[in-house]
Amino acid sequence: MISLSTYLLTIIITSMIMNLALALYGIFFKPHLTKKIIALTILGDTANTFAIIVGYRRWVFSNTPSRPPVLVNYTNVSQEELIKFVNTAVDPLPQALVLTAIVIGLAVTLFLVFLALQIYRLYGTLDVREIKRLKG
Amino acid sequence: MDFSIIQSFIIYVLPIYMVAFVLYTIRALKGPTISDQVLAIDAMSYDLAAFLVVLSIFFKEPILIGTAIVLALWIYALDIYIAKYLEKKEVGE
Amino acid sequence: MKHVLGLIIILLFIIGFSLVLTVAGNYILPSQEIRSLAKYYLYLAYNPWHRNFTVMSPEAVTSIVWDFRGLDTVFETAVFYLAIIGSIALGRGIVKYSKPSGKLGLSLIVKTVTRISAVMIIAVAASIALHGHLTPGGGFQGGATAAVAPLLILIIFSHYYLLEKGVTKDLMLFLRSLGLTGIGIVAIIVYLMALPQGIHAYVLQNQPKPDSSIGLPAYIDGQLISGTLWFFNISEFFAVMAGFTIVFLLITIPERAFKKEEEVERQ
Amino acid sequence: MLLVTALASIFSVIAVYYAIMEKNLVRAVVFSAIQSTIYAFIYYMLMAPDIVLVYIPVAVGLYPAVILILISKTEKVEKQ
Amino acid sequence: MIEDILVVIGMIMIGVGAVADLIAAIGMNRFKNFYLRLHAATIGTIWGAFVPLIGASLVATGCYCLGSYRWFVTGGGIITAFLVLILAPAGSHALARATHRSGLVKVEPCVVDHLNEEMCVKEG
Repeated sequence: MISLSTYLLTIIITSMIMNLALALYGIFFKPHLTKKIIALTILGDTANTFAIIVGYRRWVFSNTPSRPPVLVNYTNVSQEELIKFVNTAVDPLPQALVLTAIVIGLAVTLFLVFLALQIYRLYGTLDVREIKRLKG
Repeated sequence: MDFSIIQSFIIYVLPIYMVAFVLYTIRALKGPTISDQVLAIDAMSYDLAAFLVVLSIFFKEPILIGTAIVLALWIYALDIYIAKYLEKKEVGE
Repeated sequence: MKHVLGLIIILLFIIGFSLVLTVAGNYILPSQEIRSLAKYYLYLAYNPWHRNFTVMSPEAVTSIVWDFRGLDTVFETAVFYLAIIGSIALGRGIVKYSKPSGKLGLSLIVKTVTRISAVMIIAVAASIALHGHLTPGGGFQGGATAAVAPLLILIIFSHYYLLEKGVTKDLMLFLRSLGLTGIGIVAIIVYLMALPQGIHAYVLQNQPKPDSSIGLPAYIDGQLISGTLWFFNISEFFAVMAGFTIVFLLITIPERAFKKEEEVERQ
Repeated sequence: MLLVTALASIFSVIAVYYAIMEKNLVRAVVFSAIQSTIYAFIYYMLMAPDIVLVYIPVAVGLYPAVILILISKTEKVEKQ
Repeated sequence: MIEDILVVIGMIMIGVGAVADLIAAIGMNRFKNFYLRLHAATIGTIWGAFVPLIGASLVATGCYCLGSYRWFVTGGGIITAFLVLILAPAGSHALARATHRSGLVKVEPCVVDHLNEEMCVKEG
């Protein structure tokens, strides 16, 4: 039951949880707004990575790799090849969801950057502790 | 030629690439100045592009090759941004 | 207060981490099998034997993005549109600024290389977007790739070079509206085709369905275009590229333009 | 092959740690770029070429540029 | 026959690229100065990236086992090799020039520096 690949996959997931915790720490406790934006991008990327890992398929045998969800020889494909493709490809649904999430994350980050720039033009600082006028 | 020969050759070459990437990453994390870090990322990513092509032959998946083209294009952009920042001019000019 | 929040985060981390360690082998870690829904998608993405259900695109991701879960993507395009609109609303303002004298941009070597590579970037992006239904790629990927070319030109030459070449905010707004209109038209085109013939049809329909026998052709002149997917990819390519270019044009307006305006206001 | 992916994910943790803890914001952006490159490699090894194609322009080409423009227009160093 | 020769040449080029990568990575860690590390980076990009890319293209050309899409690998490899060949030196140039102009890294140890005498730190 316990195999080397299980251990390695656990290492990957544990590292991603660690990244998530570090990014959350950065968002909560770092006072500078630019650092908060950087931590936010890292958080989004890590969340996307979790979705990809959920859709991954382990190698069936040690030398038969799982394939990307793209049918290569689509002209005159036979039924057997199609069944083999279905039995070796990874899950395409998380990839499709993450694909749009990345582009929209970039658009939202651009919006946040404009917001930070406007704050700097108005208050002359980006440190949260110094922006007293935003309180109340 | 038989495909298994190519595959086993790539398996023997793989550890050399991995040691090189680990050393590059150490320099990229450690580098005393920003320029050292960016230079290490630069060299690492071009080698990574070559490595991705080799791996796509290993996996027998020709469609994975598009990723290497995009990676080779974009690392150049990171160099340019840091250089522009170091020149101490405003970004649009 | 600060320490309480930190303690809560650490406790949550411990609880979540032990949860992962407990159920790791069963639920979190990927196994050798995938879900049956994913097998259904993979089986129907390109399947000449089930013409009433298939998308006729060998790429499963693009067929999910624009056919199986097409409505999701249309709404996410709307979110993207609103985020860009918000950025434009924050970044604009009546600013007048003049071109400074002197040498602009980086050195001559970099400029020459960029002249070559910008063309190649646009070519690679177009090939990614146009082959999105055959190989990995699509509208989002092509648009994000093409958006880096204006940014490189902005940084290496200057803000004014791009404006002098005719890439202005109004042109990009026009292109973006064109892309969004294209998405809207392609979404209802099968419905519009079916309306005069009195056939039942769906919004975002691509290939013939069991209860509606109309659909866009999968092949044109022997080339596989997968019905609506090709048109969706082109429209999304223009929408994403133009949207990002507007924001980059606004964000690189020099800071002195805003400062001068504030001084005028104070006087 | 999973060994390579596990090694990459461990290095990504180090890069994220430095990116969060660094006081100089430009160096934080550079560490974030290292993390992006490693994540792109992880996506490749998890057989997601579509994600790699959209992630590399966004995370290596556009995020650092946008954040560097923000830094060059505002403050360079995070105060303690 | 000719296909076998192409595959063998390609595999040799991939091996040479791997060794060059290792040498460049060691040099990147051992050299003491930013301007010295530029040499190691050049080894890494030209010998470590350009040569294995051409080698991979040759392997893909000669190997029938990749199917009809192997021309895709060949074309992609050659395009990537061309991109590396023109983009890597330009990027290094921009970075080195900006670093020297901004005075971030002193030239040390130095014999002569014609661009800016203040950057030159003589030994001893």
